Parts: sequence; C-alpha cells; structure tokens
Amino acid sequence: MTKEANKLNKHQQMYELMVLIRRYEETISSLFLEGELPGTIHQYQGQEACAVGMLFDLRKDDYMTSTHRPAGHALAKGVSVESCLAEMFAKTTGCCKGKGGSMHLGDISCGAVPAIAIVGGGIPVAVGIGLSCKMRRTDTVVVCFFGDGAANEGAFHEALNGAALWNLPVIFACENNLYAASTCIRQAMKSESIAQRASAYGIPGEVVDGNDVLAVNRAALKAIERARGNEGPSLLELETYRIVGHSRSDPCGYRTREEEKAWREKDPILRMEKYLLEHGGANPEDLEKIQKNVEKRIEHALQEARSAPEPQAEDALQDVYYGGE
Amino acid sequence: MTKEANKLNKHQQMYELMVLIRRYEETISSLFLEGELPGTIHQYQGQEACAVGMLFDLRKDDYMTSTHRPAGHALAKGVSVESCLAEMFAKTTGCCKGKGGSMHLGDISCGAVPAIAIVGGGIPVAVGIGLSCKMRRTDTVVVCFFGDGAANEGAFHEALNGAALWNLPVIFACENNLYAASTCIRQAMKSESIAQRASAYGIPGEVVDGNDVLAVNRAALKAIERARGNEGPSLLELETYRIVGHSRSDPCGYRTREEEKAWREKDPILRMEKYLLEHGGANPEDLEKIQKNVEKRIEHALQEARSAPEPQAEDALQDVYYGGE
Amino acid sequence: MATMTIAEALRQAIREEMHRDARVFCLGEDIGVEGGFGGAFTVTLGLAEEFGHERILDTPVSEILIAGAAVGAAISGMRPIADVQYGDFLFCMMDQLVNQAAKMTYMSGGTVKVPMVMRSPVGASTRGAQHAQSPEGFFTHVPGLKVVCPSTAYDAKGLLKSAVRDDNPVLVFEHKLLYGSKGARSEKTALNPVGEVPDEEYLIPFGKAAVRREGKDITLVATLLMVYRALQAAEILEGEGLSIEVIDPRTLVPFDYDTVWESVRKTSRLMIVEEDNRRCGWGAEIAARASEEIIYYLDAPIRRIAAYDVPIPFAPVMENYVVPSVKRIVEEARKLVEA
Amino acid sequence: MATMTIAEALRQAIREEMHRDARVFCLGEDIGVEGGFGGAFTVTLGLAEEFGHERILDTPVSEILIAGAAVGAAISGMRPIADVQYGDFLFCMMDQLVNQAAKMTYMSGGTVKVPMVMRSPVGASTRGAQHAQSPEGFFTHVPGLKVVCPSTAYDAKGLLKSAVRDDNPVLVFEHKLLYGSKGARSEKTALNPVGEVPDEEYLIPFGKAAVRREGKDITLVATLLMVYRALQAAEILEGEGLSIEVIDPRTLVPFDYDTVWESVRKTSRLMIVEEDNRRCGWGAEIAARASEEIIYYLDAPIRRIAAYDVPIPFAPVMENYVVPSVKRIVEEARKLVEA
Ligand SMILES: Cc1ncc(C[n+]2csc(CCOP(=O)(O)OP(=O)(O)O)c2C)c(N)n1
Ligand SMILES: Cc1ncc(C[n+]2csc(CCOP(=O)(O)OP(=O)(O)O)c2C)c(N)n1
Ligand SMILES: [Mg+2]
Ligand SMILES: [Mg+2]
Repeated sequence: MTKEANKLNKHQQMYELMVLIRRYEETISSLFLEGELPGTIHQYQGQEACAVGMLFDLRKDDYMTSTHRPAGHALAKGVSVESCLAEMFAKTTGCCKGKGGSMHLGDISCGAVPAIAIVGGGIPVAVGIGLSCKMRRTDTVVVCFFGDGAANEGAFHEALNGAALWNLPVIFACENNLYAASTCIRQAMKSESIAQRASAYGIPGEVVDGNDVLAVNRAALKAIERARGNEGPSLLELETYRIVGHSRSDPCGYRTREEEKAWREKDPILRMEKYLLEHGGANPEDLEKIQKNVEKRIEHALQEARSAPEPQAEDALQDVYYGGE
Repeated sequence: MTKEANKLNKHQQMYELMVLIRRYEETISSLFLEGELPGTIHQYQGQEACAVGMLFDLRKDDYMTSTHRPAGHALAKGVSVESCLAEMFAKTTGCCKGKGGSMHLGDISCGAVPAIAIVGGGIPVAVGIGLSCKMRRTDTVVVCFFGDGAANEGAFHEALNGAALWNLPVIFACENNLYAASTCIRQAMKSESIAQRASAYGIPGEVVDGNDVLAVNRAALKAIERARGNEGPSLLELETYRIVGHSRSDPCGYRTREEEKAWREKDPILRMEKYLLEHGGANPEDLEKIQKNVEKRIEHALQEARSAPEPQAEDALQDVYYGGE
Repeated sequence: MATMTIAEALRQAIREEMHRDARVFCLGEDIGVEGGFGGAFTVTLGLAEEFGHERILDTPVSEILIAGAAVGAAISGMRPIADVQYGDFLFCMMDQLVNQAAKMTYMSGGTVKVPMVMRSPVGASTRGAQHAQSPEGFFTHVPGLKVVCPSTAYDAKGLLKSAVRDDNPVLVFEHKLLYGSKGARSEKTALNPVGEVPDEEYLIPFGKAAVRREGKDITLVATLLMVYRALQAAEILEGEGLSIEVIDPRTLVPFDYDTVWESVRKTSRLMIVEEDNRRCGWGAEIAARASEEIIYYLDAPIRRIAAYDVPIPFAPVMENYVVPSVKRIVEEARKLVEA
Repeated sequence: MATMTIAEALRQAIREEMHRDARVFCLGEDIGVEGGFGGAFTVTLGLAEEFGHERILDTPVSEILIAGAAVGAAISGMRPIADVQYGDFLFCMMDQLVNQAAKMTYMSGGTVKVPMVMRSPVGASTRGAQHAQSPEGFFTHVPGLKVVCPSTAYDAKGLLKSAVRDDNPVLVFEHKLLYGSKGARSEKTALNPVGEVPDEEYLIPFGKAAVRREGKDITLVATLLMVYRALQAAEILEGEGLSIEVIDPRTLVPFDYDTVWESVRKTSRLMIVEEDNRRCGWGAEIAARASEEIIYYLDAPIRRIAAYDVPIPFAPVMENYVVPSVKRIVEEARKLVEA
C-alpha cells in the first residue's frame, strides 16, 4: 500500500484494491494480446469483490490458498503488484522467480501460498495449513479459494470432511461464477447450491452475493471470527461471474450475451463506487484520485517488470529441492 | 440354488441365503485359522441382511460392485459357493482362477464385478456401469456396495455427483457397520448420517435397519424400481455391524464387549428365524432342513475346492491383457 | 487422400469409430458443450452436434469419475473414449488407471475385459509445471496398460482407431504442440504438422515402429514432438556428414524392439530422445534392454536425452533448456560419434 | 546396543523425533486409535498414549486428505509424517504427491519448503494385486521427491530420522515382510530380521549405499526384501565358487552411483534385483546409467531381475514365481558369469 492509500478508510481501501485488481488484469490482458507475455492467462475481472471481501481483514500471518485464476487473490493478500507482474513476464524478480507462471502466483512470506492450478488440489492443502495453525497454537486462519467446478472434485469432499472433523480454522471460499471453463454449473451438479453441501460435513454453509464486497466482507468476518475462536470451518459460496473469458482468447460461445450483460450491470466495482458516493461520503474526485493512484502503481510495476532481468536457462536446474541441494 | 431351495418361498429363500453366507464365512474362518488358506480375510458375519436384502430381487443381468469384504455380496448375487471357496484356496477353479483372492471375489457372468479392494474405488466404476446400462437402453441396474469408511473417499463424492447428474440406475448401498478398520465413524465424520449426504447431490437418501433383511429388501425394491424406471440413483445407508474382526485375527480392542453383545442380539439371522417362526408360517424343522441343506452345499463346495488343481507358476504370466495377448 | 492436422485426424477417427460401433462414446470435461471448445484442444469439436450429448458426454471437473466411469462402462459392454484436459491431471485419476483399469482383467482370471481409451495431451507449452508434464513413463511402468504416442496425422487416426478396438485399456498421449488446433485454441509455439490421410479406412497395429528417416551412423528413437526435433537435428547433422536413422516407435507398450535392434545392429550407436523426465523414464527401459540384449553390438555408450530431472519451469528460456532441443540433440549426437 | 525389529526401530525414530521437535507429528488411518493396531503394521503402536491424539492424528479413509494435509502442514511450519496403509493406495493421493508436494518448492522459485515424510508398506504378501505393489519406480521418476528403502532396523531408524529432518518430501518404503510386526499384525511368510541399534542417537545420510557383502565376481544391487534374497543367493553361489558383492543403496533418490560404479569397475558384472515391475522400474535407470557411464567396464550384458510385468497374482505359487526368488537370482547369476 502506498502512503496515500493508508489515509483512506476501510471502504475506500477495499475499493482501491478492487480497482487495482481490475486494472492489473486489464493490463495483463493487453500485454497478452500484444504477445508480450508467454503462456496463458485466466483472468479475474468481475470477481474482485470475492478476493477483497474475503481477504481484507486477514492478518499478514494468516494464510490463503488459490487457484489457476490467482491474481485477485494474490494482490488482495498483499503480494506486490511488481512481483506479480514480473512473474507474468517470467522475470527473476517475479514472485516465483519466473519458475511458477501465471497460474502459480503467490508469496509465502505474506501468507499467499503459491497458487495451485490443479482444480481442487489446493483444498486439502488449506486443510493442512489449518491443522498447522491449530497445532502450533496460533490464532491464525486460512482462507481457501476454489471455484464451482472444484466443488465436484474428490479433493473437496475429503478436505471439507477433514476440516470439519478436526474443527480447523479454515474458511472455504467457493467462488461460484457459474462456469467451470465452458461447463455451466447446471450441467455439473444437481444440488441446489454448493453451500448446501456444508451440511454433509456438519459445518455451516452460506450463499453470499459475491459481487457485493460488503456482503462478502461481512460473511468473511463472521467466518474468520469463528475460525479464530476455534469454532471450526465454514463454507461460503460467493455468487459471482467472470466478465471475461475462461482463459486466453475465449469467445464465450457457451453463454449468452444477455447473461453477460446482466452480470456486467452487477459489476462489483461499479456497485462499490455507487455505494461510496451515496453512503460512503466520497465524491467523484476521491474515486478518481484512487484510480489515478492505482494507475501509477501499475505503470511503475510494469516498468520494473519490463526492465527486470530474465532468468538464465541453467537456473532451471535450481530449486528442485529446498535449500539449494 | 438347489432344487429343494426352489420350493421355498421368498422369505425362506432369503433366510437360506443368509445362512449360507454365515456358514460360508464361518467355514472360511476355521480354514484360515487352521492355516489352510493363504492371504488375509475380511469377513461378513453380521451383515448378511444387507447383501441378501439388497440383491435378492436383482436379475442376473443386473450388476453389483463390491469391496474388500465381498463374500456376502458375491454369494447373494449368485456367484457359486464352489468358485468362491476355490478362490480362497487359490485354485484354478476359483471365480478368479486363483489370481484374484479373498478381496476380489466376483463373476462377471452373473453380474458380480470382481470386488475392488481399494476403499471407495468401486463407486465410480458402478457409475460407469449405470451409464452403460442406460446407454445400451437396457432396464438393468447396478447395486454398489461400500462401507461407512468409503463414504469419506473422494471417489464417493465424484461418483454420487455423476450418477445424480446423469440420472443413472445406480443404487448406492452403504453398509454402515460403525467402523472403518479400527476407526469409529464418529472419529471419521461429523455429519449426522451418511444418508444425509445424498442431499448434496440432489438424490434421495435413507437410513435403513441393515440387520432387518425385510426392511433392507423393502428399501431396495423401492430404489431398484426408481432405477429401472429411469428415475435415477438412490443412497441407502444400512445400519449394521460386523460381529467379527476387521480382518484376520483382529481382537477388536477398539470397541467394547457391551457394544458387541448388543449387536449380537440384533443378529439378522436370528431375527429372520424369529420372524419366520412367528409370522412366516415356518416351523423349527423347516429351518433345520434349510440349515442342513446349506451345510451340505458347503461341504460339497469344500470338497471340490480341496481337490481342485492348483495353478501352475507360469500361469501368472497369462491374462495381463484380455484375450490371451 | 486428404491433408489434415492431428486434431482433425483424431476427430475423424472418433467419428468413424462412433459410426461403426454404437458402443463407442466419449466422455470428458468441456468436450461437447455447445459453443464450447471441443475439449482443451478442439479434438471433439462438432461431434456433439453429430452424435448428441449422450455419446459426447460432458462431465463435471471430476477425474476420478471420468476414469472410473470409463472402467465401469467398459466392463459392461461399452467402449469409452475418455479425455483428460492435460496429462498432469492423470494423477488425479491414478488409482482408477493403475489399480482398477490395469488390474481388472488379470484379477478376474482373464474373464473381464476393459476396452477403454484414455486420451491425454502432454508436453511443455509455457504454462508452468502443472500443465506441462509428459507422464508417459509412469504408464509404461504399469502392466495391463498399453501406451500410444502418435506423432503424425496418419498415425493419430490409425492408432486411435486401433485403440478403440482394443479390448484393453489404452492410453493415447497426444502432444499439445502437434495438434494443429485452430482459432482460439491454437498454440503460439506449436509445430502443427499436417499430413496426408487416406480416404479409405485403415488401422495401424500396435507395436510397429515407423522409420522416419534412414541412416547408418546412429539409431535415434523418439516420440511425439521429439520426432520432429530429431528430424531437424538429423538434417543439420547430415550436413556434417553424419547419417541418423530416426525411429518413431509409435507405441511405447507394446514396443517394437525388433525394428530398433535391427537398426542398432546396423549403426552400432543408440540414442534415445524423450520429453519425459530422464530418471526412470521409458528411455531408461530401452537403454536397459539394450544393455541386456544387444550390448555387444554397441560401439559407444548409449546416449539418452530427456527433460532434465526438474519440474517444467515457466519462463520460456528455462523451459526450452529443460526440454530436449534440436541443439542438444545435435550436440549429443556429435559426442556419440566421437565416443 | 539394543536388538530390535524394523517396526520397533521405526517407532523409536518417530518417538525420538517427536520428542526432539514439537513440529513433528504423525497422521494416517488407524494409527492412534485406542485398542487399535498402531497402523497397518504396528509402527505407531503406543505413540498416541505417549504423545496424545493431536500429534498421532487418526484420519478418515481419505488419502487425498492425508497427503494434502501433510503438504499444507509442511509448508506452514510443521513436519508431518504421513502414513498410507499399503503402497497401492499411494495412487489415490498421487496428485498431491506428484503435482503439489514435489513441485511446490520449484514452482515457488525455491521459497517454499515441504518437509514431509510419506511412509508406505510395500511388497507382495499373498493379498492379491491391490495390496501388493512395490511402487518405488513411480516415485523415483518424480523430480522433487526423495525415495528411501530401509532394509535393516539400523537403517530404518537412521534413515527415517534423516527423512524427518529433510526439508523436502521424502517417501519411505518399508517392506511388509521385514517389519517384524508382532501378534495379530504379524505376517505368515515374513522374514522379520532383527538388528542391532545403537543407544546413542544417529542419522544415516541419504545417498550412501551399504555394501552388505563383499565379493569380486558380480556386483548385485538390491533393496528391501530383495537384499535378503540376494544375500541368500550369494551364500549359495559362494559354494559354487562365485563371489557376489551385494550393495543395498538404501536410498533410491538420491542414488549412490559412486559406490556401485566402484564395485562394477572391480567385478565387471552388474546385476539388479528389484521387487517392482521390471518395465521402467528403478532398475532400468541403473542399467541405463551403466550403459551410458561405465559400459566399457562391463564384461557381460547387465542382468536385471524384477517382478515380471504382471499385476501381483493371489495364489502363492504364482506370487512366488512373479517376485524374484532366491532361485531365480542364483540362476541369473550363473548365466551372468557364463556370458
Ligand atoms: C484437476 C484438474 N482438472 C481439470 C483442469 C482444467 N481446468 C482448468 S480451470 C477449469 C475450470 C475450473 O472451474 P472452477 O473451479 O469453477 O474455477 P473458475 O475457472 O471458474 O475460476 C478446468 C476444468 C485442471 N486445471 N485441473
Ligand atoms: C484406498 C484405501 N485406503 C485404505 C485401505 C485399507 N482399508 C481396508 S478396509 C478399510 C476400512 C474400510 O472401512 P469401510 O469402508 O467402513 O468398510 P468395512 O471394512 O467396514 O466393511 C481400510 C482403511 C484400502 N483398502 N483402500
Ligand atoms: Mg467457475
Ligand atoms: Mg465400516
């Protein structure tokens, strides 16, 4: 956070963070289209309220696990824009030194576990972190992100059962954006909701408007408090939408333009803007200032990333084992 | 079935089948203790009502999948006593030609898929069979057995979700005998029941007295009818108890003698005897005759198994690929 | 004769087999969704329109279900072609492949057959370690499985058709950079060979290698993308007066040792190029077999080129280094003749 | 010095490490249940009484959870020792091992460490194909994992302690017929070697082979149960005037090539005996390396003895045939010197 940002109140900070994620992703999108970035991209536009609402009140020593769509989570958990962008450029200054890539953003020093791109693969890992938080007698907690698609993986089932059984400080945050790649959730499960599955494990489950950062944050605070108070895990289903394609240049032929339009109208950032203007005591200039500030940070990170050194080919042989063996 | 057996009415036949399973397992137990059988054993005493109640009304062309504790399922699905016993002796006349062993009893020609000893591993296989039943436009169904322990495997979750989604003719029969090896179900899950998990998949779930063969059969008939009528899968949780150890010489130190006693009093065979005598129009001689008949069948199978040829060492190299490649 | 990409050839094979045999069907993630991708690399594009959603069955993101359902359907009269989006996800269904699919026929004393195909894209394509593995070596290690690696459109079609007709579980590994997938699903760094495919029906039997280029100084065995790198290397080496025989085994299990050994008896030098990690990969098996069976014919130590024993790194400069390059093949070949 | 079984030595190692370091804990199925077995082979018997159920953590039958929880705990400051009841069930958690545990350090650019141990009984013991595999070769193929195979009580203790202190994921394969588990959990056909274990603390470093028997005619490399079969074979062959050097590498990754190559330079003959399936097993890697690195020292083709490439059959007569026997080792050794 820059100094200016720190003067903002909580709601303004949340807004700033959402704008940062949005602008970061838009920047990535252009860079990718211009052929500046290797690999593929899975973007987060439209879901910013989930990451920000869930993570805003976490402490640095709390943990977070993420997915193939990690940028929003990473930025909201405090991974620097610089190191995320540099990772996308596959530079040595990247948060994974150019070894991870777009699907593995993270920085363990701020509790952001390098993202796991195996759908569902991070859920049991989060349970292990919760176990560790508890066994080490800390009051730290872990927020575990995954998508609607991941809720159909066996890993989801085993993990939620384990966390429930051991009463662990894990907050399962399922971002239900209605699709797993091209597959609509209605073609992937018959149950009414994902939150409802919580009852199969004897833990609370709740459906939350995932495009309302304040609603997400309220639910998160409740779940975090539960977890810190040793009252066990929760499952939050955040209803949201990615307003972009699944990956790379996805024409989204599997969904309708009407549906997209309806969700664009529920854009979490516009909603928060409206809220700030109407109830948050902000005026348009305040918001513009925030946006400009974000712009500057991204500009700066972009310059840094561009000018950062590339790894050497032989660096590939390092880091297979920890500690330089 | 012998000719005599065919003269029995349905309830008497169910009783006979339960007695057959019990005597078969007791025979195995002695043979094993005497060192006549290789490997290990996982026995079914106490759970006979589950196998018989579930399978009695299946047709030969219906399917069944089983577990590491397969004898009751195999016999109730019509695998011959001879071929089961011979398999335990690792003879060429065994239902798996001595290649499978105690945990893999089955005979595909009567719809009994060779049992799968990976806990939970058979559940998605049953879903594939259900898919095949449906795609081939048959009205056949599949009964899928597994234990309370298996309900915590990821395979359970993925499979039930798939069967529900595709509306397949699968009857999931979870034999909840309270333990997974030494682990009590209360130490393995927090949810009230396993049946309750059905709602996570949008299918019906029901808890059934698994030591009452008539109750099991009623529930089975309902579920089978649903499945045959293309109304989709069901989950039945059969509450039961293995009155023996988990495997081999298990002293059952993890459960109390009182608990065992209480369950012995609910012995499904004694209960059926009582029912037949009080409401089924049978007299003690009828039951004795049935028992003697069972005894003869087992005697006969035992003789056959003992005198059957052992495989040759080099037979081990056959059957890796189908059709003798 | 028509000219087509590997993706198109695979699609044709599936279409023909589905027309021929009502028991054949496909299942996997995102394979038949309307307006979707036709699988991660367009292979099943348009097939749902032709065959309906029952036979081009979209699944949830549930790999255990995909493999288990394939096993179950196969043992009860169907012939499934299952699809996993990236080879790395095979590990999510490993129990079903290793413990169920591969062992079922054997454990049943030969009475149960498991005619299923598991298709899987492999190879590094700048996506990082979890979308890059070439896991062939895990599966060649499993008795009861067959392993197929088509590198041309002709082979892709003929081998996939054979796989569908095989009564055993067959894994078909397809290389991401060879598909020739078009439009949104195309790959920046892809090679995308197109090839001729006869109009008449044909099958390619398993266990018959293809000699891609004849030569007399070195026998080089390679599959998938490495076939093309080997051929490029051979071209360069030709200029230096070195003649390389490039053999594409096409199937790793069964493996055509006859053709390779025959070549080695001629060249006296063996080189193996694989994209899978080196340690305990399938290349090790070939080298081991050579050391057991034809060691007296070898004039020099065997040279085995493979991905270095590291996960696949993201940065292209590192990825290119880890995966065997044309340059590395050329250099190793030079060393081999100097030995 | 105390004399003990391998199960006891492993238990002691766990106990000492748990006393030494509060971050060490165990998790697995049936490992700490009161009145239970102490795991499938008694290794953790009594430890729950000593350390409590939080640190000897019983899990549901959920292998993905076990492995995933171990990874998660390891990356956040704990040092888990996870347990899977039979090696065959590792395939149920394969994604967590191959894609998460093994790749996490690398994908994070070396910033995340994954200090976890995964213990697993292996070997055939007349239970049929799904409780019999020796899956070492799958894991030696994975960059980022270490693979340990203790065959004596002394090694079991020293290696397990080193595994616990290693900052990387370590798989420890223990042989069912070597544990010396007592009472209800004992094995009919077991060998159950007991061995001396010092009273003082010691560690055994990874990558240091043990020469179990010196010899000059053949270098024989074997692990776990096969070490004992090799020693018995060597005894028999001694009578025929053949002198066998038996080397137990103790860890397969890292592998002590120095010791083995030094021996081969002396004997000029190499034989590898493994219980894992032959095709693409770890024996293939050693043979391949030999064919690359010391081929000129070899006076005869390498001989690799392994389980035949079939699932493990149930009938003892067949199982005994498939797994390398003393007799087969003797015969192969004779052929090797005749070659
Ligand atoms: C185990 C596994 N299976 C399949 C994939 C391919 N894949 C990547 S993202 C994705 C969809 C995931 O959907 P969801 O969990 O809803 O997350 P979203 O993409 O919507 O954020 C799939 C199938 C994968 N990465 N891992
Ligand atoms: C995947 C897997 N994990 C562990 C085991 C070892 N194991 C065999 S039976 C068993 C308990 C199974 O409990 P449950 O499903 O309730 O069946 P039950 O034994 O009570 O019939 C366990 C853990 C196994 N066979 N497979
Ligand atoms: Mg989604
Ligand atoms: Mg049970």
